Order: sequence, then C-alpha cells, then structure tokens
Amino acid sequence: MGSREYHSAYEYLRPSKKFPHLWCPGCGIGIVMGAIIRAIDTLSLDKDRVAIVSGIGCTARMPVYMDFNTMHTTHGRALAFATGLALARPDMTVITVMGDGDALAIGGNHFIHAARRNMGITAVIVNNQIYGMTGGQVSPTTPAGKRASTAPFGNIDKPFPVADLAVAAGAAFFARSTGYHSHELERYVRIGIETPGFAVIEAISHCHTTYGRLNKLGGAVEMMRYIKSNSITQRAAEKLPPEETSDKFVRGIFHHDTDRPDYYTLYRDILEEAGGLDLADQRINGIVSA
Amino acid sequence: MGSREYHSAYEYLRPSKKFPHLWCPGCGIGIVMGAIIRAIDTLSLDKDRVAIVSGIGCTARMPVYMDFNTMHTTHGRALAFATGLALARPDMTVITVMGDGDALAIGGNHFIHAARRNMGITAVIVNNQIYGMTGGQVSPTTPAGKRASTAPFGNIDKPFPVADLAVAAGAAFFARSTGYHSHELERYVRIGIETPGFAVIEAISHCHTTYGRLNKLGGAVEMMRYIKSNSITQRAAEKLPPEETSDKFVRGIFHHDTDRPDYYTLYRDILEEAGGLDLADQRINGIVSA
Amino acid sequence: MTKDQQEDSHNKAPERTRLPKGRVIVYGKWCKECGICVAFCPRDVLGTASDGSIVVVKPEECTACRWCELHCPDFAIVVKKLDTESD
Amino acid sequence: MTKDQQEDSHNKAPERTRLPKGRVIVYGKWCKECGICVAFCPRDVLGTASDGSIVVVKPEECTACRWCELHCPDFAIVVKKLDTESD
Amino acid sequence: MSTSQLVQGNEASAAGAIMAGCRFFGGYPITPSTDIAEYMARKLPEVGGVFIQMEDEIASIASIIGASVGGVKAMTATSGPGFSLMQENIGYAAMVEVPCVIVNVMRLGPSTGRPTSPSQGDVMQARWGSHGDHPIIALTPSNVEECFTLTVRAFNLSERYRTPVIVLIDEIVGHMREKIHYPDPSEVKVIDRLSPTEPPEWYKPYGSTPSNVPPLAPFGTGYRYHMTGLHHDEAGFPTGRVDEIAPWSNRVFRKIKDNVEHIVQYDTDGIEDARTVIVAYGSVARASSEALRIARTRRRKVGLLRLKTLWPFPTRVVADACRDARRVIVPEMNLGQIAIEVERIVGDRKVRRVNRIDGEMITPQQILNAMEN
Amino acid sequence: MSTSQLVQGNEASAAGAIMAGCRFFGGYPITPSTDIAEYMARKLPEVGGVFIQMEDEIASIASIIGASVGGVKAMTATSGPGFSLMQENIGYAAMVEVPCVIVNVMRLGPSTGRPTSPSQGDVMQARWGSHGDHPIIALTPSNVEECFTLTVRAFNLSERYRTPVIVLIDEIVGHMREKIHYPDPSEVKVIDRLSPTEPPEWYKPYGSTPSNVPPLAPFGTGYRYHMTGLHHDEAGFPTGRVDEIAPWSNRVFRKIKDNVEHIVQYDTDGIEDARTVIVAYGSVARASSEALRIARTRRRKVGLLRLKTLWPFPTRVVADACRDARRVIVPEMNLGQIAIEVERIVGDRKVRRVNRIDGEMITPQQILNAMEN
Amino acid sequence: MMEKTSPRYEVCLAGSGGQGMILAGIILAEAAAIYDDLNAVQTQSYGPAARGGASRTEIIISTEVIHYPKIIKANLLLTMSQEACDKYFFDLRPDGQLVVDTEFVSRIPSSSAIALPITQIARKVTGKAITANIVALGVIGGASGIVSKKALIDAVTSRAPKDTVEINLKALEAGWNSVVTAEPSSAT
Amino acid sequence: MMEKTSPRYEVCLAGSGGQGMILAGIILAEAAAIYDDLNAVQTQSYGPAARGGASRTEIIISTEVIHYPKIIKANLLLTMSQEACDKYFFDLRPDGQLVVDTEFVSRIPSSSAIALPITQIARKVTGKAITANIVALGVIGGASGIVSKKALIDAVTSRAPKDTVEINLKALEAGWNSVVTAEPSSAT
Ligand SMILES: Cc1ncc(C[n+]2csc(CCOP(=O)(O)OP(=O)(O)O)c2C)c(N)n1
Ligand SMILES: Cc1ncc(C[n+]2csc(CCOP(=O)(O)OP(=O)(O)O)c2C)c(N)n1
Ligand code: SF4
Ligand code: SF4
Ligand code: SF4
Ligand code: SF4
Ligand code: SF4
Ligand code: SF4
Ligand SMILES: [Mg+2]
Ligand SMILES: [Mg+2]
Repeated sequence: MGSREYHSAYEYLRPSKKFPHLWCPGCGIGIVMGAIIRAIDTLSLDKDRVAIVSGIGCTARMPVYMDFNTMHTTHGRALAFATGLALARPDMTVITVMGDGDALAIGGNHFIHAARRNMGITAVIVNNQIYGMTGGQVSPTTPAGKRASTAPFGNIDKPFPVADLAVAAGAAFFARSTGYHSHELERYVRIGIETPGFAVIEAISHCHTTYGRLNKLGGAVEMMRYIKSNSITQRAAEKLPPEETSDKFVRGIFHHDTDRPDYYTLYRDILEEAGGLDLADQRINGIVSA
Repeated sequence: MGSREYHSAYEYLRPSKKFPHLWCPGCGIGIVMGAIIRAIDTLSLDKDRVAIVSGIGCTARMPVYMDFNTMHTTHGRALAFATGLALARPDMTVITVMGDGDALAIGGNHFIHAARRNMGITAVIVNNQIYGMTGGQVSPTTPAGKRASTAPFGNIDKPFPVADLAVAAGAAFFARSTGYHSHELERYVRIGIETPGFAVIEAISHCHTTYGRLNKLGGAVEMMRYIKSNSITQRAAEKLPPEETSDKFVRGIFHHDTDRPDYYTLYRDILEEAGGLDLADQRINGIVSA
Repeated sequence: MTKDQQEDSHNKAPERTRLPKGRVIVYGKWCKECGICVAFCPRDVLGTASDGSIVVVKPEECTACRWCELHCPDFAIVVKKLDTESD
Repeated sequence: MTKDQQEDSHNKAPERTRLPKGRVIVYGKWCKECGICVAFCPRDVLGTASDGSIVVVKPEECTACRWCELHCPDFAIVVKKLDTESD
Repeated sequence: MSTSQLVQGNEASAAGAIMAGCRFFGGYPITPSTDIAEYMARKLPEVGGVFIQMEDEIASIASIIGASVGGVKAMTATSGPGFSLMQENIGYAAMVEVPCVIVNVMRLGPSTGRPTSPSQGDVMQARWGSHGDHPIIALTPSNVEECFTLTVRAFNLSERYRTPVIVLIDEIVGHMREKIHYPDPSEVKVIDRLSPTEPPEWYKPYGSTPSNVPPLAPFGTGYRYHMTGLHHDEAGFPTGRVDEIAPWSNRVFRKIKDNVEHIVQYDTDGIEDARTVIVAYGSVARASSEALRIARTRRRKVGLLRLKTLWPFPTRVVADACRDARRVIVPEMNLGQIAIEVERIVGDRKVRRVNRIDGEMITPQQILNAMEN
Repeated sequence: MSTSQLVQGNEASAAGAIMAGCRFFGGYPITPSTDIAEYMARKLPEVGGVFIQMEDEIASIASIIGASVGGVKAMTATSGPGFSLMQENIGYAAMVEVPCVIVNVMRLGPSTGRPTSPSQGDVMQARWGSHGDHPIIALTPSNVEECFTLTVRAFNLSERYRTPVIVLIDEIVGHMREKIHYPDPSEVKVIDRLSPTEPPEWYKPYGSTPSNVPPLAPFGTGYRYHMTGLHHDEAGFPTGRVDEIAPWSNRVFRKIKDNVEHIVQYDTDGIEDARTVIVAYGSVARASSEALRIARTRRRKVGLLRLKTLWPFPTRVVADACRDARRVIVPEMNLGQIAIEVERIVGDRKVRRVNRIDGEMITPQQILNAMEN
Repeated sequence: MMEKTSPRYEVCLAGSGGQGMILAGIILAEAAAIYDDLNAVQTQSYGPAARGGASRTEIIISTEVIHYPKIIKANLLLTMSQEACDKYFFDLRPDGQLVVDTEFVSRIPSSSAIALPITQIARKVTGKAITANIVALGVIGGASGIVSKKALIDAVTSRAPKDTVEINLKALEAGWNSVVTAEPSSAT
Repeated sequence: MMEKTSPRYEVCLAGSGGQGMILAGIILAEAAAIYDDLNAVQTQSYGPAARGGASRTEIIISTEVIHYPKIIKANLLLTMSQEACDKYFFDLRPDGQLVVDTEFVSRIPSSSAIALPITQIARKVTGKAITANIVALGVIGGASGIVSKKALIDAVTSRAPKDTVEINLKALEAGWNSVVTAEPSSAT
C-alpha cells in the first residue's frame, strides 16, 4: 500500500454498487473494517483464501463490503459456521466479525467453545456496548448504569470482562484497542491472524445513533473523543488502582500463547492415527485446484 | 439430623415409588444428591420454598427423587428456567443441578450469563467428565487424551477450567469438591446457598459405566479411589508447580464474593425508582399466601 | 486392594473398645450392591455375601462414623448411633 | 471544541514548511459528512462547507499523515503523498 | 388510560398483556417485535413486574416458563428467527402444561429474510414448529384494537387451558397506528389458572378432571410436585408405561378439541348468500374487506370469513361458511399455509390461493382479480 | 465391505453418507441417533474426513453448512429436541442454497417425551419447522437397506438441487438390524454440485439458469462472492427490491416443484384394483405390508402406496393411487400429519386415519381393523 | 374537516431515514384521529434500524372505517429526497398533490407540485433543520385541509418534548402559512 | 434350518439391562441372516442408556421377506428376570416355548417351560456370569432348531472380542447341550 491515487483499501472493497455502505454517518464500524483490511494487506494474504464470516447486526454487515469469500450467517452463530469452514478448509484464513451482542449474548456459547478448542479463527468483536442494528437495546457489554432502550432505568447487569472470559475459555490471543487507535487495532488484528488458534480482538467502537443518543454522549466526533480520553494502555492501567481503571477502555495485548496447537493441528494427529491424513490433504488440494 | 432409625435424608426423598433410583449401581450422582440434601437440612430451609431445577442427563434426573418443588427441563436450559423462577419468586431458594454437558456444552451460554448477572441461584454441576445419559460421548470437561464414544482416538479438545470460566463470567462463589469428599461437598453447597447471587459448586463424580469403561478405570469403587487419590486441596496445589496439578482435581473454594448484590436486589432499585416496589412485594406475598 | 481407609486420615475413626458404637442397617430393596460401603468402611464392618448382598460382618467394629451412610449412592444404608448419651 | 490533535502527541506531525506533503481528495459520493476527518485532522486541513460537504481548507498544512484516510468510516478520503522521493 | 389514543399494534399488545396480569417478560430484541420488549422494560417496573432481557430467545422462553411455574403470568415476544429458536421450549410448555404467551410479530422469511417487511409466513410453524404431537392455540389480530384484546385473550386462554398461546401479528398490524380506547382495568375480564384446593398429599398436577385441565399449583406454595418434559404420570413423574402415556395425550388434545367452540373466534361479513367466500386473517383480512366493498359495488355476492383464531383450526366454521360457496379465496402473505387446511375441508378444487412472499402487502385488486378468473 | 452384513439402520445411514462422499460431520449426541455420530467419529478420520462434536445442535447444523460452503459434503444427525433447535439454520441453508443433509431419528415427543420410543412425530416439522416459506426435501426409509440408499440419495439430491435434505428415520428403523449388502463404492452413483465454469467476474451464485440451480463455487477457489440469509440478488448481495426478492422465491420453489417427478420415490403393491389403499411410510409401511398380506388371504382388494419421499409431497402420486379407491387408510405413529396432505388431495371423507402416539408400533391388526369399519 | 367526495384520503410522506418523516406521519394521524375525531391509520416502511436509506410513512384518513391500511393511490405525496420522489411519484393519483422540499428535490415530475424549501424554512424559523418535518406537516395541513390547524397544534404539542414545543409550533405555523398564504389549497 | 409350517419364527429375549440380552439377539439374528442365509430382523426396546431396568430384544427369522419387524405372538420367549417373565408371558403364543433362567425366575407361568439355571451354568462353565447370554443363546438354538449350531458358532466367533471367543463358545456349547441332552426340542 504505497503511494497511490486510490484509497488504500480500495482493492479489498466491493465498490461497484455496495457503497456508500449502510452504516450511519460517522459509525465506527467502517474504521474497524479499514483496520482489518490493512492487517490482511500487510500480511499479503491471497484474497481468494480469506473468508470473512459474520452473524447479524450492524457489525455483521461488514462482509458485504469486503472483497473476500464472505458469509453473513444467523445471529450469534458466526463462530459455529466458521468452525465448519475452518475445519473443512484448513488452507484458508478464517476471520469472523461480530458485534458485542452477536458474539457475547446469543453467541456466547460458540465463543467460549471456539476458544476452548483453540479453533483456527481470528474473531474481531466490534464492541459498541449496545445493540446497534435493532435500535439500542442493552448488551452484555453495556456498562452498569448506562441506559439502553431496554434498560430505561439504567443497566443493572454487569458487563462481561471480555478479556478474562476469552482467556479463561482458552483463547490463544486476546487484545483490545479502539477505532480511534486504528493503527494499534490493525496491528492487533495482524498478530491475531498470525497466531495459530483462536485469536480475539476486541475493537471498542461507538454507536452514537443509539448508545450515544440514549446516554447523551453526543455524535460520532464526540464519542470518538470520549473513547479516546477514556482509554488507557494496559501498561498505564497496571500502575493505577483497579477502581480507577474499571470504567476505562484498557488497550493492549492481554494474552498471547503461540505454543498451543490449533484444533486442526491436533486433528491431523487423529487423521494420521486413523490412516486418513493423506486422503485429507488430497481432498483439500482437490477442492482448491478443481 | 440427630440419631434416628431412618436414613438421614429420608424426609427429603420421595420414596413412595421412585426408589431404587434409575442410576447405575455405584453411580456417584446419588452421593452428590445426599450432600445437597444435607446442606439444605443444615440450613433448615423450608422444603416448600426450595426449588430444584435441572436440564437433561443422568444428573438432571436428581429432582425426581428430591421432595421439593422440582423441575426437569430441557437439555442445557436449567439456568434459563431457573432465572425466570428466581426473579418471579425471590422468596424461594433456587438450586440447579446439571451434568457437565448440560451446564457447559449446550448450556454454556446460560451459565456465563447467569454468572454475569449474579442471579440468585446455586448451581451444582456434577462433573463426571462425560455424557453419561447418552452413553459416553465427549464433554467439555473430558480431559485431553481420554477416550469417549465420540472421541475414539482420544479427546483433542481442551477441557474448560470451570473455576476460571465461572469467575471470569462473574459468579459470586466457586468451589470444587468430589463425591468422595462428601462432607466437604456438603459444606460448599451450604456456603453456596448462603451466598447471595450466583454460586457454583463443581462436584467431581464418576461414571464408571461409560467413562470408566472406555478409559479402563474400573468400576465405581475403583473410580472413587481414582478420584480420591488424584484430588488435592487448593492449598496443597498452590505449593506445587502447575504441571503437577494440571491433571489433578483441585478441591477448595476458589472465589467467594459476598459483597456483590444479586440480581434481584439490584432490580429492587429499579422497582423502587419506577414506583412498583410495593406492588412487587404484595404480588409475591399474594402468591405465597393464596 | 489397598486399604484406602488407612491412607485417608480424616475418615479414620478413633480407636475404641469392642463395643459397637453404631448399628448398621442395609435396606436390601434399594441397595444395588455396588460395594462402595464395603470397600471404604474404615473398619471393614461390611462384607459381601455369596449372593452379592451386603451384610454386616463385624458389627462390633462399627464406630458410627456414618461414612457408609453418607456415601451410599442409593440411600440404602442407615447407621444408628448406639451410645448412651441422649441426643 | 478543544483541539484533540494537540493533546494527542502520537498523531502530531512534525513541523514542516508551508509546502503541502499530501494531496487530500474527498470522494463526495461516499462521504457522509460525519465530520470525523475535520475534527481530528492534526493540521485543520479540512473544513465543512455551508452545504455540509467536506472541503480542503488549508491544503498547504497537510503532512500526509493519513490519519483522515485511516479513520474515515466511509473510505471516502484519500491522501496522496506529494514528496519527491519515489516509492 | 381511558381516552382515545393513537397506538401502535405492538404497544397495544404489550398493554393488553399488562392488563391481563402479565408481570414477567423475558425477551430478546428482534425487529419488528422490539417495541414490545421496550414497552415492557418501561412499564413492568411500574406495576411491580419483572422485565429481563435474556441472552437469547431460548433463554427467553425458558425464563417465562420458569416465571409462570412460580405463579406469575409471563410473556415473550419475538419474530421468525427467534421463534424458530423457541420451538424446543414451546413444546416443553405444552408438555408440562404451563401457561405462557408468545407473541410473534411476523416478518418476511425465510432466514433473516427482510426484517422490516411484513409476512404471514410462520402460521404453519406455530402449529408444527416443535417436534412431536402437541396441541397449540394461536390467535391473530387484524387491527390495533385486536392486538390489545387478543393478547388479553391469549393470557386468558393460556391460563384456562394450561397451554402456551401464540399471538401471530403480521408486521403491518404490529407497526400500524390506530385510534384505540383502552378499557378501564375493571372492565377487562381476566382469567387466572385454577389453583388446587385439595391438600398437597392429594394434589395431582396432571390428574384427570372433568375439564381435562387439572389445577396448577405455583411452586413455593406448599405443593411440592415434579414437572418434566418426559412423558409423565398424573403426579408428574416420568413414566414409560403406555397406559400412562396415552391418557396424557388424550387429555391434552381433548382439553383443546372439546373447547374449540370456545377458543375459536372469527367474524363474518355477508357469507350467508355468498357465491365467493374469502377466508382471511391479519392485515390481509383488511385488504379482503376492501375488496369486498369494491366487489359489492359491482353487485357481486361475496362474503368474508375473518379468522381471529388460527389454531386449533376452526374446521367447522370454515366448512359451514364455505358450504354453499362456489369459490373460496384464501389470500395470504405466504405461499398458502391456512389454504392447506381450507383445501382439506372444502376440497382443493374450490380454492383459489392468492399469495405473496415478496414483502409487499396483498392489495384489494389482487383479491378482486382472483374473483374474476 | 461387499459381503452381507447384519447392520443397524443408523449405521447403514452413516455408511451411506460416507459412500456418498460425506467428509464432514458436526453433531451433538442424542438418543436414538447417537450411533450415527459414533460411527462417524470412528470412520471419518479413516477416509480423511472431519468429525467434530459441537457444543449443541445449533452449532452442529451451522458447522455443516460452513463445511459445505468450503466444498465438503457434510451431514449432521439428531432427534426431535435437537431437530427443533436446528430449525433456524435449516432455514438459512434453504435461503443460501447450500447442500447439507440432516438425519432425524425420530423418537416419541413432544419435548423430551420418551427418548427410546419410536415415533413419526416430526414429519410436519420437517416441512414447516423453520419460519418463513422455503422448500425442503425429506426422505424416509422403511428398512436398513433404504437407510443406506436414501442417505446416499439425500446427498445426491442435496447437491443436485442445492438444498438441505432431511432424512426422517423412525426409531424402529434406525435401531433395527437387518441383512444388507453394501455395494462397491464404484457401483454407487454419486452426484456432486455443479461448480461454475465461467470466470469469477461473471459468476452469479444465485443467477437464473435453465435448471433453476445455479452452480455453487466452494469458498477459497477464486470465486469471491457473498452469502447472506437476507433476501439477496443474483450476486448474493442483500436486496430490498421486490423485483429481486420475488425471483428468488420463484426460482427456489421451482427448482423443487419442476423436479417433483425426479425427487419423489415410492413403491406400490397392488393398488391397481384396490378398493382400499393404504398410504404409509417408515416402519409403519411394514406393518401395512403385513396387514395387506393378511387381508389378501381374506380376498380383500387392498393396495399399498409406500412413500419414500415425504417432501415435496407426492401429490400426483397420491391422487393417482387413490383415485379409484373407496377408502384410504393412513396409518402413522403420530396424530395424523401426512394424513392432512392426503385429505387435502382425496378429500377428508375417504380417509381413515390410524394413529398411535404412545410409543408403541402400529400393528397390522390395527390397520386391518381400519379396513373393517 | 374532511369535506371530500370520497371519505378516504391517502397521504404518503417519504424521505431519508433521520428526516423524521415517520414522526410527522404519526402526528398527522394523531391530529386526525384524536383531535379531529376522524379515523386514521398510519403505517410505515423503513430500512434496517436508524440508518439512512429510504423511509416512508402512509396515513389513511377517513370519515368511515378504514379497511385497507395502505395507500392504493395517494391523494398527497410529500417527498424530502430526490430518490423518494422518483420512486413514489407513481403512487400518486393523477389528481393528487405532490409536495417537495426543493432543497433535496430538483427534478420535479409534476407541474402542479407545491415546491417549497421546507428545510430552509425550518432552519430560518427555528434555527434547526430537524424541525423540517414539522414544517412539512404544516405545509400538508395547509395544503390539504384534511386536518384542522387546531388538531395539528394539539398533536404537535402533545408529541413534542416539553422544551421543544415552542419551536415546533413555530415550525408548524411557518409551514402552514407558506401554503395558505403562498397559494390556495390545491385540494379540490 | 427353518423347517416350520409358517415361514416366520418370532423370538423374544427379555431381562434386565446389563444381562446382554440385546447382544444375544444380535448374534441370533446374525447367525440366521448371515450364516444360515435366512431373513432376520432384530429390534430392541430399552430404558434410558446403560442403566438397569427392563431390556428386551425381538428377533424375527423367516424364509420369506419380513414385513412387520416386531413380534405379533412369539414362538419363543426367553426371560432372565421375574419382571420380564410376568410382563411378556402374554406375548407368547399358546403353543410357544417359554425358556427361563431359574436363578431369577421362580414363578413360572407355564408347565411346558424349559427352566434352566442359565446363569449358574455360565458361572460353572466359564467362571463368568456375564456369559449367561451366550449360554441362553445355546439354549434357544438347541431348543428351537431355528438356527444351525454352526451358524451360532460362527456368529459368536465373529462378534465376541478375540480373547473371549473361547469361553463364549464354551458357554454356547453348554447351553446347547443343556437342552439337546436334557429334553427334546419343544419346537414342533
Ligand atoms: C435469532 C435472532 N435474534 C435476534 C435478532 C435481532 N437482532 C439483529 S442484530 C441484533 C443485535 C445487534 O447487536 P450487536 O451484535 O452488538 O451488533 P451491532 O449492531 O451493535 O453491531 C439483534 C438482537 C436476529 N436477527 N436473530
Ligand atoms: C436438545 C437436546 N440435545 C441432546 C439431548 C441428548 N442428551 C441427553 S442427556 C445428554 C448429555 C448428558 O451429559 P451430562 O450433561 O454430562 O449429564 P450426565 O448424564 O453425565 O449426568 C444429551 C446430549 C437432549 N436430550 N436434548
Ligand atoms: S446504529 Fe450504531 S452501530 Fe449501527 S450503523 Fe448506526 S452508529 Fe453504527
Ligand atoms: S451412566 Fe454413568 S452417570 Fe449415568 S447413572 Fe450410570 S454411572 Fe451414573
Ligand atoms: S453403598 Fe449402598 S448401594 Fe452400595 S453396596 Fe453399600 S448399601 Fe448397597
Ligand atoms: S458407620 Fe459405616 S463406615 Fe463407619 S464404621 Fe460403621 S459401618 Fe463402617
Ligand atoms: S471522515 Fe469520511 S465520511 Fe466523515 S466527513 Fe470525513 S470524508 Fe466524509
Ligand atoms: S493526511 Fe489527512 S489528517 Fe493528516 S494532515 Fe493531511 S488532511 Fe490532515
Ligand atoms: Mg453492538
Ligand atoms: Mg456428565
């Protein structure tokens, strides 16, 4: 992506009739999408061998715009579909993009099980702390006390500590950044893709249309400022008492285990023991070269 | 439960035509059931105000035999049913009994969300590391390398670290013991019930009929010995390097937070703010006294 | 068979005289003859008859520790304390 | 409006002369006029016209830092480096 | 609450629920039903009820069954994808005979389909979506007023017959605003489930009674019984005995079948001398009324049978209404679901289906066309 | 594999899948289907395939769709409760037109019911279980041999028509052991989905083609396209345009409807001059055959139409077979599901339903009784 | 009001998401149904959630029972975007009244259209472009005579958040006057 | 074999879970179908999973195509528990043969029953009570003549785990001899 006349992401977009995209003016999802695209570009992955799988939500509309093998599935199930695809086609890079509700409310079970198995998937969660698509309902990452259309008196649920949950469940990699810190985010996505096994990148984003409006946090610009000024690096956070960081967006790599083999690597041992390893490799080659 | 002629659990059982129960000779589930009953007895809870809710599995058959308000629901959903019951009837003590598959495979999402909300439920997981009811399939707690009917080459999935998962998700209490250590187990269940919010007690148990047979671990007696000699207290485990404890059943209280209010306590604030608190209390009294 | 009970100190009953401290009753209709009580009774009070049923073989050894009652998966064993102290 | 860019050191471009280092193109058909680029450009290169559209108001200030390009949610801004070094 | 208001169908349904005594709502947002959850989130706390947004639709339906077992009337609301996820537990509710109400605001399927477009695509699913044979009640409103009244009725039927009741609202009706007048709560007839009067030792939650609807004791009131999705005996305990399984099935089907006359509601417009009868429901019945009006200006003898109860299917009503008709038109925003039942009753030769599954409403003209050829 | 063996129905189905080219199985254990998963866990690794036990049935069906999109033939197996949970994603597979096979070994419902007892209670659910209108194919074997052949056929139909195919096996047939002879793989006709031949720029995964079944490119082969459960245009991208939604529906229903003759399989026994025709399927067809044998010894003119394809419903076949019959008997281990379709076609007056939902098999005698009165 | 030959009057308001068309439709229906005691049904079609895209609401007002709740052929069509104007113009009956906001609609398909800079009026009168929907409501009321001014005022007063009632009434007034003074009601 | 008047012969084996009745049924069906080249269908009914409770298998053997796969009226009923004997005796046809293991069945409802201490024989001959099902198989074979001894031997050999073939064949032999020497086959 050197110097050029066209947008750095252009060759990864589906511009023909898909743009302008459906997101609200200023929505952070587009920024995250840019970071994912640049991460893929940096790794020089073959577009034909990259799959983007999503569930349902504003975030989950991302695949429409990205020129890869793209699959927009059912709400919460992206990782389950991706698991089938990743095991059927270990030659491909499989990335899921999910909203916080998609990944952690209805999709919570697939999330912890994909982590447990260390499935060879990179999961980007766009956490805007709300259900954007359906108009601002409370999500498992809505902070306590914040308002949502289904939490008109303020949220009493405790939000998931996503990093802890992912790591406890078994993810090989967990990092958090924000749309504002798009360079950092890009880097985390890249490391996630490079990590064998299940890598989770939580991208804090803003939904001014619902969350911002309901919580009087202003428009896109104000919310980006808000996220920026409420974010803190993990290193800085470590030096502060927990009370002072509990309502901050702590950025950084929280966990990185490159030693644990991903699921298909272990499955190859079974194939070998059963005598089917060559057949498996042939099958995959057969599909690719057909 | 002083000295008497009849069995200490007798008054909590449904002996008429339900016994002998359906579990295999020597199955550990009955032992765990005894511990739960004694914990309830120790707390002198009113039988009429105790509900036992289960999903589906060998463990989930427990409620049949227990003389409380008992509900055998659908596979994996015990906590979701129990959530409705606990919120409708905060005057009751709601206990769920689930197998490892019931709680953590199909039921994993309800588990982490009940924990996140700190729902006022005590969840006893009978972890026999296998699907007993359906004849020995792999579960999310089957240790790596062990055999199951659907893991004939040995399990390649990593088992969940249940304590870490429960605590990360937000449980107020987590403890682990075994059927062999039934006194300790009883005590943990008691503390769990006393703790406001979501309390998880993992009871390691044996299924010699499936897990034992498939992994050549012998019958009920041999497996109880196996569990006993492979268990270790948390205190002892802390002194050992992680490699030496990774395949042990570590017993103890891993987490106990009595400060965090349970969900309904927080909900009462909403009721108060909306002006419906008295109506809510009246409604509940109305049901009870009708 | 190693004596589990001997390795297991917190189940060990204190040494006493020959007088039984407990009366053990096995309820045959519920007992499934799994052998857990027999294997783990710290005093070898229980045994298996030739037809598989559980019998009290050394009543006098019973310390009324109730291990058997608390671990019988079938609620098929009751231990009655025989000491004179009232409850 | 506080100047975010001034608080934000890692986005601050080094001081240069008046010669623009980048040429900024806003693609009107995709731009939704959200104002992000305007608000955060560290050099105030961009502004909003009276009809809401985004215009380059201080082309000479552009350092080609590409912040705007990387953060435009609509992929509607392109920054072309104008320096003489070949790429 | 007793002057006229301009109210949305979804909101009227939610208001009806509260008026019927609903004090628990467990739900998961989904277009076009979300207004119901949002209304409940605001209003239930005011009346001392509990609103909870669950983690998914499976948990939502489970939570309302749990609440109902605790003695609290409970409801959830969803749309197609969520309704599919609820199927297993709807069957559970039917099996354990626990009252609860499920509102499905139908959008265009299959799958994610077109979330904001109307449809009547889930009518057969309401009947057959869960595995195994079980009876079900499903009601469907045509206007905002009925969103209110039929939701009240859904609760009443559910309590009276100890059964899950489904309210099928098409997106048009759910999102439509009309003037309605909420009745004073004292004017609303509210039915509560029977509680046992016998002492606990004698209580049989699944006993045979003349009405075939045994009383249901709330948990925590001294009746300690067992509830299971396995086939069970009269006391609620699992059974494998054919002579206990068969009576259960007989009873639960009879409790609905014997009361079809009571459960079924419909209205008719000029079917007495009609040569052509339109059988319709939901918003499509309104297109039908308009077609009727126009056809009459052309002196055609047409009538309308408008169904408010879809399940149990009003077989006798349809048979009677169509007996003398030469043509029966069944317009539906699906590919012909109720039409199958109508064909079964009147024979498939008489029936003209008018269908549309592109997310647009059926127009009066389409129905008029079906009268012509 | 080519001598005679005594094989269980479930196992024959699994063996058929592998023979048809299935190389991915994602499943979740449930009685009485678990044998299929267990067989796959042992055998798939031998042939280079992937077996994975997923966390639940929703994930199971999702995983097989994902695998199929990757170009690998895939299957799952379940029973009633799991089948209910799969409904949302079955609709997704129909919407995105991705081939996959779902085996449902039917047990007694509703709900948990009686897991080890047989039933045919999920027949209508197979057709209507997912929300919104969508076509489906469902096959049902009566013996172990057919468990094998119809599973092979399920894959072939699924690949040929780009559609999910459901194999409904009742517990009797699934757990029954009979002698069968596995064919040599070379004798088995295996159909693979069409892959595109045009260059990627021209490829339309949902384009209109004469067959109505556009080719499906596996992911990762140079055709980068989009797949969505929203209504979509020919290229696969979401659309809200009526003129793009309607053609999709037309095409997917036509791809099945136009090929009903090819999809439908059945056999008949003496229906030519029968006054009484039995329409049956699954294990109940065997009770029917026995009843037929006995009735003939009594010189009765009875015939049997045995269905191997339930959906699309063989309307013409049933109409033809029953045209001259005075009575049509439909015995089912449910409360009358296929009977509804038969009544729709032949009129409800002719039809005698013979039903049983207590977990016991229908006996020849019950069917004989239905001939008498 | 409602002094038409047909008892049924069909209104369609169309624009982009965020322009408040649906709220305007609700207020119009409420004015007719509650304050003028007519019958009214309001329906809407819209894209996914709150994001841009086309948004459209239909209001049927009648002295009689309203069966069909959707437009058959509109008596009045207000469009606030070119896309909506192009797309929905054919839903207008030949003698129907088209109203456009000239800020967004430049190609006007009818010579008898009421073409006003609605959003500009809003900006001018209230300083807020988002009150354009209320200006539009005034225009519709004034142009069609289908609801009384008083009913509109009451409806706006009851629906608008307390602290915005004043500016919204200003917007309404401005809209109403823009047609009642500018040109006679085109409703026949 | 199969020299009956009716081509169809129905066998029912019933006992408690864990007694291996279903496996015995499978071996019998396999002996008939594979090694004697007859037709055979084996079905089963059982409670939840591996735990106790009643367990029952039905085997239909025929020279012709087998339609109905279940027993109509059994030609032979073997019961290894009193409960099973009480419950299933009425499924036996009047001229059918009852076989009971006297270790478990004391109340025998038929005077023409073959009553043998099957499990005891197993214990005696092989030292393992779990081979009782194979002894029973021998009894059935010997008593009914429905399958050849060779077929049974082949079937047992192929189904039994390698290291247990020998003791299982011993059990089979013992069962077979117990009836063939003890009393003539009761099959007519
Ligand atoms: C089974 C099912 N339930 C509910 C919905 C409705 N729905 C669509 S998106 C969504 C949540 C969106 O929130 P999130 O995942 O955080 O994504 P965002 O829109 O915020 O990016 C919901 C509940 C659905 N489509 N399917
Ligand atoms: C929806 C659904 N899926 C699958 C099953 C089948 N099933 C019954 S119990 C069980 C698992 C039992 O394992 P676990 O929860 O560990 O309990 P255990 O029997 O070991 O106590 C399964 C998969 C079911 N009943 N319902
Ligand atoms: S609703 Fe929120 S998340 Fe969705 S596009 Fe708009 S700003 Fe983004
Ligand atoms: S199968 Fe296992 S878990 Fe189930 S009752 Fe038997 S021993 Fe217990
Ligand atoms: S532990 Fe209980 S069931 Fe087992 S042998 Fe002893 S008394 Fe019998
Ligand atoms: S109470 Fe039981 S375990 Fe203890 S000594 Fe007596 S018999 Fe043994
Ligand atoms: S950030 Fe992009 S969309 Fe927003 S105003 Fe700037 S160019 Fe336009
Ligand atoms: S590249 Fe963009 S952000 Fe950077 S100075 Fe130039 S206009 Fe501003
Ligand atoms: Mg979100
Ligand atoms: Mg288990």
